[in-house]
Amino acid sequence: MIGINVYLALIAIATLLSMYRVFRGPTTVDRLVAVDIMTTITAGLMVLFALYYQRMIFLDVALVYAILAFGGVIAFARYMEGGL
Amino acid sequence: MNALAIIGEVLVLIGTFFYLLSALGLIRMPDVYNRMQTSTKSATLGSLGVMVGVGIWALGTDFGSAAWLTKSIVIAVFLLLTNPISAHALIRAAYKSGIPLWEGSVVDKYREHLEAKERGEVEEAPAEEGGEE
Amino acid sequence: MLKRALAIISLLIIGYWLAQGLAGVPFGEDKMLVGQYYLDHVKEQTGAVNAVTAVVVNYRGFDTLGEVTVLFIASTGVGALLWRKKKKRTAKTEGSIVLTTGTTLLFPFVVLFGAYIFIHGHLTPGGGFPGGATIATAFLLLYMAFVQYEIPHRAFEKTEGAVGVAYVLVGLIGLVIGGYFLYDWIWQDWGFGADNIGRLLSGGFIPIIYTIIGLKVGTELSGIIDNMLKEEVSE
Amino acid sequence: MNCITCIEYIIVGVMIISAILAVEWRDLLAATVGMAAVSLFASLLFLILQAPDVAMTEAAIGAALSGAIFIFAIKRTQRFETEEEEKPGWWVRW
Amino acid sequence: MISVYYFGAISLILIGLYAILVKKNLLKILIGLSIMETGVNLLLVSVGYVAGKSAPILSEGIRPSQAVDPIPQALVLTAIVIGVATTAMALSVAIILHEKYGTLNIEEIRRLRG
Repeated sequence: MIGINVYLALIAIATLLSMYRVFRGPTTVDRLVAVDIMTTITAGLMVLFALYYQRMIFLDVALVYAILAFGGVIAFARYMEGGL
Repeated sequence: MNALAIIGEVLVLIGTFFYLLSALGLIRMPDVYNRMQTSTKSATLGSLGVMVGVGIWALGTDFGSAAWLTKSIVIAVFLLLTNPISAHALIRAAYKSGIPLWEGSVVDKYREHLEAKERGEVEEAPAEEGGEE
Repeated sequence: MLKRALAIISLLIIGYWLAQGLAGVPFGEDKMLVGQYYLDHVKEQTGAVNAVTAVVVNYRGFDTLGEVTVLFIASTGVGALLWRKKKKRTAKTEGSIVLTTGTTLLFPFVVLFGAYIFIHGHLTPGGGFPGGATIATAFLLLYMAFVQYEIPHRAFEKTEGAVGVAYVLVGLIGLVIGGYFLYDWIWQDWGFGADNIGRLLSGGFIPIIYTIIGLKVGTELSGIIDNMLKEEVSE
Repeated sequence: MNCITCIEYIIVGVMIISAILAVEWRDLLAATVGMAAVSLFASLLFLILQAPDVAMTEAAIGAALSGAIFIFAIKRTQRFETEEEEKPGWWVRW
Repeated sequence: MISVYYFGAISLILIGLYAILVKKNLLKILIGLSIMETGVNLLLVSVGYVAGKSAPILSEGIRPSQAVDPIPQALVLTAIVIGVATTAMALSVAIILHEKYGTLNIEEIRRLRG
């Protein structure tokens, strides 16, 4: 359980880098891409939290993110291409 | 520290490294298509590594059970199914809403396809691909 | 500009007050009074493992009935505000083939996962509210992918009314048997599942109530999506 | 300093930044994206605060439904705040 | 020294209040209201946290003395779903206002009255 700090730090750096793209992105789609990547990274972070706190029930939250997070992205995309 | 835990840690390390690479591609690439191209693929691969790695790692600890591995594999399968769909829909929306390609791009196959379709040259274009009319 | 300055000054004052008030509530210390009672007695009084679920459904079930009523009123309000004589979907382009195939493939799994969430509400996190939101998201996916899709309105309205009546009916049965509204007669009188706490068949009427809440939330959020997406068409 | 504590500080900071951006962006679509990001980080904080029920509800609502109904409203009204006469602050590119 | 969770919750509340007070677009006001609601939920849950204890789900060998307070979580659980329903209702009011007046600026809507 020593190495988990390293992994959490790597994920935190990845989150900060994608937040930079959310801040700077010239168009809305850039920001949306960055938020989508942050969602994927967050699902991994939740799984690591489940291991850190040693509770299996935390995995359900990551499952919700894995299944549902693309619904919002698809809503955005269908609006952008004019098919809503 | 047994063998299962070591295998799991290595997989998680690979996964988080790919997360870092995807975020790096997100800030280094010049336009939205390249950003999507680099970041989505490596983030999906990284999540596969992290989920399966955590499942195997939990088997090697004292609190772990087989349910950890089952549930994390289910999460990995669903991420593998949903991430490409959202990436595809998003990048198609970006193209349709008129975001230009980077000026260094050399080829635009989708525009060629659309123009060929307008001229009626493409015969194998299926009818159910209704988004392009 | 003056308005913005005034707003920022008042925000600073409110923030200072909030910080001063919260300085008397120490973070991370044990402040439980009634919560400790609930945690100590949740297993033998309700049969559930998840204390949050027990508080929501069992100890404060009447409160949850009120919340469901608020949800019903909000859904009806959206329907009444956006009511037109002729309403239709006005989208022009169908989704691409990847999107339609993917959503058709994923839809049963998402509905199944929503059902899993609200049936296992007394064992794992979740319950009726997130389960219902998951089911509504499944219908949102179908709405996004297909231009002509509509929810089965008649079946949804019937389900919505039936589960609303069923909630009150469960409470009234408790009133007849045990003497107060929403009395948990399955656990208190029958003792059903007393020897397998922590497995699926336990927890008194918590799975029943949560199934009702999940169906209610799912149908009403789907109705909200349907009402907000359709527009008036002029002949 | 514990590593979880560092993660808490980073997440709270990023959440506040995305809330400010969501309020300041003139494109309402981008503002909705910022709101979804706030919901995402709030869900992570609920998980660290040992409230998996609340985290799951926030995930199920904030991931798809909350953004989707805002997009429906934007589609039926207008996308940009055109009437605002003041320029946005220098710290926001839009 | 105030805790980081209290700081984040108060910041979200103030940012949402700023949007409600200053912004003129109706949808932006509703976005501010949504952010403020998230802040209030975060504040309530962080009041119920006890350091070093685990989630109030008494499986996997967790004893009642090892769990955090379940009551604020039970309050917040229902408040989130109610919040999205009422937001949908407010958005439909905004849609009707835009159909009637052709604008979302609340000052112009106020001027057009009567």
